[in-house]
Amino acid sequence: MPFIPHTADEIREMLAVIGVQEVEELFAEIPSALRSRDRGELPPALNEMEIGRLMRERASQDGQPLCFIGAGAYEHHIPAAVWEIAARGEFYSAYTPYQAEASQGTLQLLYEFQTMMASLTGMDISNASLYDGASALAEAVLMAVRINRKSKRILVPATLHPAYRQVVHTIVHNQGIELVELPYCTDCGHIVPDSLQRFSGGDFAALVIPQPNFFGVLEEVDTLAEWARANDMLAIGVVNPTALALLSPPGEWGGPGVDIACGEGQPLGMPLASGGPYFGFLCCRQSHVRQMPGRIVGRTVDSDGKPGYTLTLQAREQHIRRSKATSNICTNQGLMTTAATIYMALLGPAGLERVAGRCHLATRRLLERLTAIEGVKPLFDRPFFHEVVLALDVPVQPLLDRLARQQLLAGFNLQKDYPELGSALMVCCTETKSDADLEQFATLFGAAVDDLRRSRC
Amino acid sequence: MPFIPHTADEIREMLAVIGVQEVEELFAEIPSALRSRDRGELPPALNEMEIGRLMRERASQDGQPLCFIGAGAYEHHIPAAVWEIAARGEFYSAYTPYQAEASQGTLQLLYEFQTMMASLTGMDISNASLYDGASALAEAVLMAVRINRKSKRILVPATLHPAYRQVVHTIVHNQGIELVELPYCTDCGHIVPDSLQRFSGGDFAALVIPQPNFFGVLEEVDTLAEWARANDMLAIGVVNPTALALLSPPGEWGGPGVDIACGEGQPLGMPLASGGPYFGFLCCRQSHVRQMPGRIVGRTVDSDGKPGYTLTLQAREQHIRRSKATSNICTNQGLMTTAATIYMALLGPAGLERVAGRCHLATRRLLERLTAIEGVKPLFDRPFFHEVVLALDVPVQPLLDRLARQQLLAGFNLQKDYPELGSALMVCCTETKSDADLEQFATLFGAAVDDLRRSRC
Amino acid sequence: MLIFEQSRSGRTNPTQAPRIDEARHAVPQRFRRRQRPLLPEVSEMQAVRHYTRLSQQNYSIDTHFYPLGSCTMKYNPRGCHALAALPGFLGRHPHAPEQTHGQGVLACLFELQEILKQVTGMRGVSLTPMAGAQGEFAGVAMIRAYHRERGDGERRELLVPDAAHGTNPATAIMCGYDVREIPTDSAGDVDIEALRRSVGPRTAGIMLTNPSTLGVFERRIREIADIIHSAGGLLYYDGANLNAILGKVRPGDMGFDVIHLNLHKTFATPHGGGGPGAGPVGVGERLLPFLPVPMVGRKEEGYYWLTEQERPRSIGRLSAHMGNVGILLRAYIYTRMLGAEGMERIAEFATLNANYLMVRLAQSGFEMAFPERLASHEFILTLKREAKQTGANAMDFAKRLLDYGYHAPTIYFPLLVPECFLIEPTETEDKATLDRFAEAMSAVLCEARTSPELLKQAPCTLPVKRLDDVKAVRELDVVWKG
Amino acid sequence: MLIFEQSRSGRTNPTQAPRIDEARHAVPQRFRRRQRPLLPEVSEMQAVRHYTRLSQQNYSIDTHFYPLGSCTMKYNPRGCHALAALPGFLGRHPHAPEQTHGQGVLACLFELQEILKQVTGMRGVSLTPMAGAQGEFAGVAMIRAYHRERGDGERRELLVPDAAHGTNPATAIMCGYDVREIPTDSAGDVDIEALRRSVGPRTAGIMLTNPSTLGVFERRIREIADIIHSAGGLLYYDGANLNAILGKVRPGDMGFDVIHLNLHKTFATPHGGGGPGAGPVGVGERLLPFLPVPMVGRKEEGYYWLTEQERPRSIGRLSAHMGNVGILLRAYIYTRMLGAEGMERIAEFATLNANYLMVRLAQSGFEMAFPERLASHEFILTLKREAKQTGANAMDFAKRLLDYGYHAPTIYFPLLVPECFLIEPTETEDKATLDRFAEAMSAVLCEARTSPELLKQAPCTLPVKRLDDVKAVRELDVVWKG
Ligand SMILES: Cc1ncc(COP(=O)(O)O)c(C=O)c1O
Ligand SMILES: Cc1ncc(COP(=O)(O)O)c(C=O)c1O
Repeated sequence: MPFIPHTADEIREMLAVIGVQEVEELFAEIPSALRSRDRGELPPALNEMEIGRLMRERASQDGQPLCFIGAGAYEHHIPAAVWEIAARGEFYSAYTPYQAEASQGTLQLLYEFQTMMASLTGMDISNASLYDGASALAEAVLMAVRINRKSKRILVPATLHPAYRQVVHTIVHNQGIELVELPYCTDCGHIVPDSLQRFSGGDFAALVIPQPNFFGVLEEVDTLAEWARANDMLAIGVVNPTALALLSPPGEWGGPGVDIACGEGQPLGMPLASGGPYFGFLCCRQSHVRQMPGRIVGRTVDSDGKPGYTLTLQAREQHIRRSKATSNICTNQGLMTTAATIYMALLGPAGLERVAGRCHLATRRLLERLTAIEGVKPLFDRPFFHEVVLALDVPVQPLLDRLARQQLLAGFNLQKDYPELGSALMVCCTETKSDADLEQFATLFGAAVDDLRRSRC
Repeated sequence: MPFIPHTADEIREMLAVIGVQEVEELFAEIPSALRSRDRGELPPALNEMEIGRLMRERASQDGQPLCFIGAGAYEHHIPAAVWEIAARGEFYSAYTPYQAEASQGTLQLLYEFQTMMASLTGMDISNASLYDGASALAEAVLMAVRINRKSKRILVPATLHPAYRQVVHTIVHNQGIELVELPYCTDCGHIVPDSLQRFSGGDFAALVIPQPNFFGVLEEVDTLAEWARANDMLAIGVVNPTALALLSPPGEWGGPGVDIACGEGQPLGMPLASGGPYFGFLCCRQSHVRQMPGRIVGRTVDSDGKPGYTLTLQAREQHIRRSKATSNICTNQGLMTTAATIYMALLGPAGLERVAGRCHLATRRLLERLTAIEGVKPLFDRPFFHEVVLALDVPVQPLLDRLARQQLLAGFNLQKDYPELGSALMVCCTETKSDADLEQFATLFGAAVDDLRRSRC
Repeated sequence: MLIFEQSRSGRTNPTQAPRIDEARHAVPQRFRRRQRPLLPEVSEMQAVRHYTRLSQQNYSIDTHFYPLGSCTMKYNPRGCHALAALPGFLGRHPHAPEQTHGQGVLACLFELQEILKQVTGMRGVSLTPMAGAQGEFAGVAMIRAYHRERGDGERRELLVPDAAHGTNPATAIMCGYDVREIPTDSAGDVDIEALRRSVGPRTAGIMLTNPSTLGVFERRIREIADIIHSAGGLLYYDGANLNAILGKVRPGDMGFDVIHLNLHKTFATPHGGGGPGAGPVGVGERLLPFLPVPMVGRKEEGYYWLTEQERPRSIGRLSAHMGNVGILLRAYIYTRMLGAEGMERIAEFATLNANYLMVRLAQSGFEMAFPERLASHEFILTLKREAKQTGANAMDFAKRLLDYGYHAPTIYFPLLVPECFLIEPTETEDKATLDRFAEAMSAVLCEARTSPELLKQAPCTLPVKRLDDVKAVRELDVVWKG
Repeated sequence: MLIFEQSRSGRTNPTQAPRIDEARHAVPQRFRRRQRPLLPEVSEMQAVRHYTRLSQQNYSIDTHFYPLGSCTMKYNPRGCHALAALPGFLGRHPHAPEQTHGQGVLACLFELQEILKQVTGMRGVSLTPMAGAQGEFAGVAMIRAYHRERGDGERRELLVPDAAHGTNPATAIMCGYDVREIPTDSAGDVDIEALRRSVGPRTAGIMLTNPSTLGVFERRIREIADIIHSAGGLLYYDGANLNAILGKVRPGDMGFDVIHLNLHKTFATPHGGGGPGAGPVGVGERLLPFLPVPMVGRKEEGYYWLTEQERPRSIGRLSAHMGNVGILLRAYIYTRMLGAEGMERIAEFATLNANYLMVRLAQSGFEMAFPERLASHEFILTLKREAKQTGANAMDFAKRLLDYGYHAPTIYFPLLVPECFLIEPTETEDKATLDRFAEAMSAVLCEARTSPELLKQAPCTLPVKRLDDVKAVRELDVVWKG
């Protein structure tokens, strides 16, 4: 029996101890009218070899194209050691570290994770992960409304990842929280500080500030954070952790920094994996810690006075506080933070800085090559980070489809989310792309643009 | 610096403690005339991402064809758990367990391995591995000559794996040991017991008995083992461990069994990997244990009387006995026996029997399909195990080349090693081959044979 | 020792850092970071050694028996992990076009949706929630959307039994509902009279698990369903305990309108020291339009994503992409290795193990919370008497078990059973392990009677002794300051 | 507990067993096995748990400092493992045709041959030997083939210094040679006068390591080479200590004719709890034709195997296929990650670490075997005085170090230094680790003086206490009988 160790003799012995004849008797309390008669059409059992073959076929069906899509998920080199260690049974198959003394491995690691994330974002406190970047922002919004009770309205720029805006809406609107859109400049792809004027003095609990924004464009974060503070709103930074190796951390924006910083942890050693599992991180000022959702690990001592680690401030959590908890989150993305911690330890500050630098350099080089192609221009003329929007004189979708068949995923089509931008394609380079890859991209891309243009005249 | 943790400060401090100015001074005892001036043309350092890309390209260059070659290396399903555990750092990166107390994991596992192998072969004793099947046989031959001092001649059948015969010759001939070839019947592909007559009473230390033999054909092992005993020779069995789940173990051949049993451990969880690392196993009767080469683990007790494990009978080994050792072997194939032990534990006796049964069944089915093709006949009419020789009416090499280009490795060409057999192709099926694979083989094969035949007329 | 304490300024790890052959990457000064973050500067070997050694300080399924009630700590097959980690799956960008570069993974997800529909008896499934609690959120949000669409906006109250898991009331609040607690009767069932008194025009629905967190099957479930439905409410099924009934009885057949599953419990995906999991939701007819997106559809040309466009009444998205795909793949592989019979066997052997262990512990003198009931896949004992007699409470018993090499059962949950142990052995443990665990429990009981200080001081064989949780809160130290 | 003690008759693990849909597979009765072998009958989880827990009972590089002299226990990069385990490499059958299905792996092997030629200064390299000892065998067999081909069959004697590793004399014997030991002088060098007296027409050659197993560089190596060469013999270089001189001085330039390398030492492939390793051999001009096959050649169409056909004077094959290809790939990847500079840095930092630790230990009062010499990548101290004064000998010191969380250095080797510790820290350890190790050594020394019984009873913190080796031999128990 797959995964069941019982022998016929043992089953007999066990039933005898219980004092029943058959296993079926153990289900006697289930009203028989409810019992499933029909087994449905579940497929028959496969052994590991058979399912292995099926899965290998399916995985290879999905191919390994050259991928220049970013848009919230980034292909980075992941050191082999990261998952070799994170997948060790002791990390992989452990539960939440409720029994602290039997979970010092996970707990110490999380304490190190919190320290790394706090330092990366420049914030005082980090929790031990939320589901993903988008839901972390939703939690940040809820947190902001709990802290700044003056309003249930949140100012959210249109340059924030569209899916994040959708997720936040899904999660917060049932509590009567309203997201108010802050428009952006379609020429430069960011929030023009002057445009804030008309929201000044408004009734908002918080301003969300993405850096870089969805387009890869750098926002004037210092000005935005200052404006929020001046207008009695909390500031919530949404950041890419790789970018933070180069860019000023939210904890320092506009001087004292934001109140809450969050984002998607995927770039820190998570494979793309069709979108998950990734993890959301959430950091805040010390003064907000009791409104923080999610688990937090603290350092303490044991009865000999020896340092040790344990879950702390659990009174914020659902298993203690139930309906008064800061969030309903229970299971989080623990294993992913394990991987992220090992990733950050292997890279170190200099390594992560080089990753960010290389990504950006590669994107600039790609931009140069692509804009040398007729009909391809940069859409925005603003500083950016490792992601850039191109204006094309041919329609984007047919171009992408065609290149996909050539095993090149050439970028993210902005048509659906930002129709006002016209034929706009967002491309992204990471350190995984060699000069030869850029060359190949430019060649295939140039040919495809040409062809498409010709086929239209 | 790749893999070197020293910082500039630390280097300075360390040099100061040593009392030198520069690292270079530590090489002062090397005569300067000898010092390498020329660095050669080593390629520049690659980082893990870069070498990863190169290796992935090379690995995919080698493809993943459908493979029906056996000839001493067999593609079996390897449970995922096998290498997930064997590759854990504590097994993977440990040294030989000379410090027993700090190596109980490896030592207990090896004791379990020895028990499994002894039971599988039906012998009293197993060592903890040798390099591979071929070199294990060479060690068995040396062992036989040490035990049976009457002769330095060994009777080796032509049905033994040709590479094994070559390896044994390479290793033993410098000690004046001679391998005498025992011929086989080209009609039935095995040693006809009657043919032994002319060697009876001869001056031989041992008879080597392969089961199944190189052709997959089953030898009359009982008769052969009895004959050896009757003629005052040692009998050395060379066996496939998977086959032993179905076939009678060498420890029982001809009643009391052989003196030494050995073979290639690869089928027990080792990937094909272009030929290695695999491992050789070597088992013997209790009375021969002091002539056994290689490491042996024994069970003993600690100072509290608690059971524990340690390397034992080390006085046989080179690090103690030096020139009087039973072999020069030191490093063996430890990690592979780790994997094999886990493999055997996961399969159990019933599982291994099913592997053997399924392999054989698949080969019989393949044989049926292939011999339905015109011009394809079984060459030998004898019981076999999971490998079978076909007689073709077209030349083998062009056929194989053509099928290889179609991603089908159709078998092993016997032309080079057994020219007397004519156009003979040896094919092998394991449990990894589905009915659809057999179908595909038969279809491509039939078409290719046809074509070749036509192109010749 | 912390990784930071092994750090030395200036140490780098070039094998893991990309090459930068040009300094042109700089971003304008005003955006730039001024001070490097406090990440450790260690060699690859130092990192490997540090985290390998840390891992050894955990109890886990791969190393220990882990009878943690409500958590279903069963074996996580290594094959699921290896196959979900195939390069084709790991390398796929979430925005890779599914027609050319996603049919493999979408096929798995589609089939998983179908399988989960089958085993739950629901009409539609969305896989996107990233854990049980997010599944609860999705489920309750669908209930809310349903009432809202019907113009039934006055239903502002969700009923939750007092034994419910903390995520249930917390979720209700997140969805903007008020929570009304329903008491449990002395046999562990919902107090039906109290329930009748609680329903009304404000009732949006009820959140239940069955078997409940008390380890017993709610026998009058159809009656409860009728009460709620007649009052105009809907029934939510918390699937955390599905392991108990897989293939035996389906939530859809019990009358539930919406359900979440914890794939990291019933479907053996690993808990990873806290996550990730996956919490797919299934619904009956009424809630079908509201399922969260994306989902996977199939048409002739192949599989495709169902988004807001195809499903405009959906409650929306819960994650930036498609939830925890890697976890869904693991669960899919597991279901395929089980097949139809394997599913049912889970419930049978989980139940056999729980009842066997319950009887063995009862025979050893432990007091069961519901002695007259059959165990489901788990059961509760109370150490109330022992705590009174010996001074050693459930926490002390739990800590002492760690010394015996067992992870402790769930303690102090559900809150209504004093000094309780919620014990769930799961189907993947063998009889010998249960026997040894029962012996260890007896041994601890004996120690409690003769030398309770052993329990009070426990654990004494682990990397640390009993930790000071109060100090952890009072002198909050959650970020290393060097 | 042994895995067999967890076995229950009749338990199976169907997920890992193939389907048999027909019983037709039976082989004739007389060939059939009558009784099933004693393999354990356990569930997948039991096997996983058992072997995971066993693994935790090992010291290893990934968990502990391992200053085991002569063994070069350096970090084994995880990247090498992951990349050598790519499916294209693991799945390749050794008889897959190299033209269509092998150019990838052959390219790596060819380049590795070239790299090893460069770093050793030799003219040709064969990768096939499966460990150092098999490399030694190949090397000495080549020397023998060379003399034999020249009709110089009277050369029946191989010179081996008394400090040599045990594999050296054992190999000489396996190749049919007589061994003649050469003494070492008090400074740790070969006794040149004794050497001169030993050479003659019976001299086939000499086997040397340099730096020697005494941890010092043989300064008069050219003189030794001249003596041997003038006598008509050849020089064999045991490459186990190559870590000390990589990029600094090449065996070919010292005058050696043949060399083996231990890729599992110098080139960082894992020791795997005893193996596998790889022991490629390199040769100068004279021995080129004799290199063992297969080797990898290159022509315009691509890479191909060089076999007996192309190399008829080869000493032949040493394994059924091509040796430990998986290990060769790991070493190849490692060399590519190091590059030219990285190679030389190995020698520099291995030497720096050894000399630093030597000075620190000398300062702590330990007695060095060769105090006037520089350490190479390793060094020797003798505990002769301590053994005499305290009764605690090198073995006791070693066992006590285990309690401090360090693997013990190599003890009682080389035999000529009494009560010795052969200490090799390798370049991958950081200064802080060396400092802590030095402190632990001092602490043990202090314990030896004040309470030597602590050492005699050590270890006391490991899964077992001191094991009874004598009983293990006297009451041989090497197979479990149940
Ligand atoms: C009964 C019950 N409901 C809900 C949950 C929440 O599920 P998750 O942790 O996946 O969010 C749990 C988890 O422990 C549970 O036991
Ligand atoms: C000096 C020396 N020579 C030879 C060898 C033998 O190498 P292997 O163990 O790879 O066979 C060793 C291994 O320890 C060694 O240290």
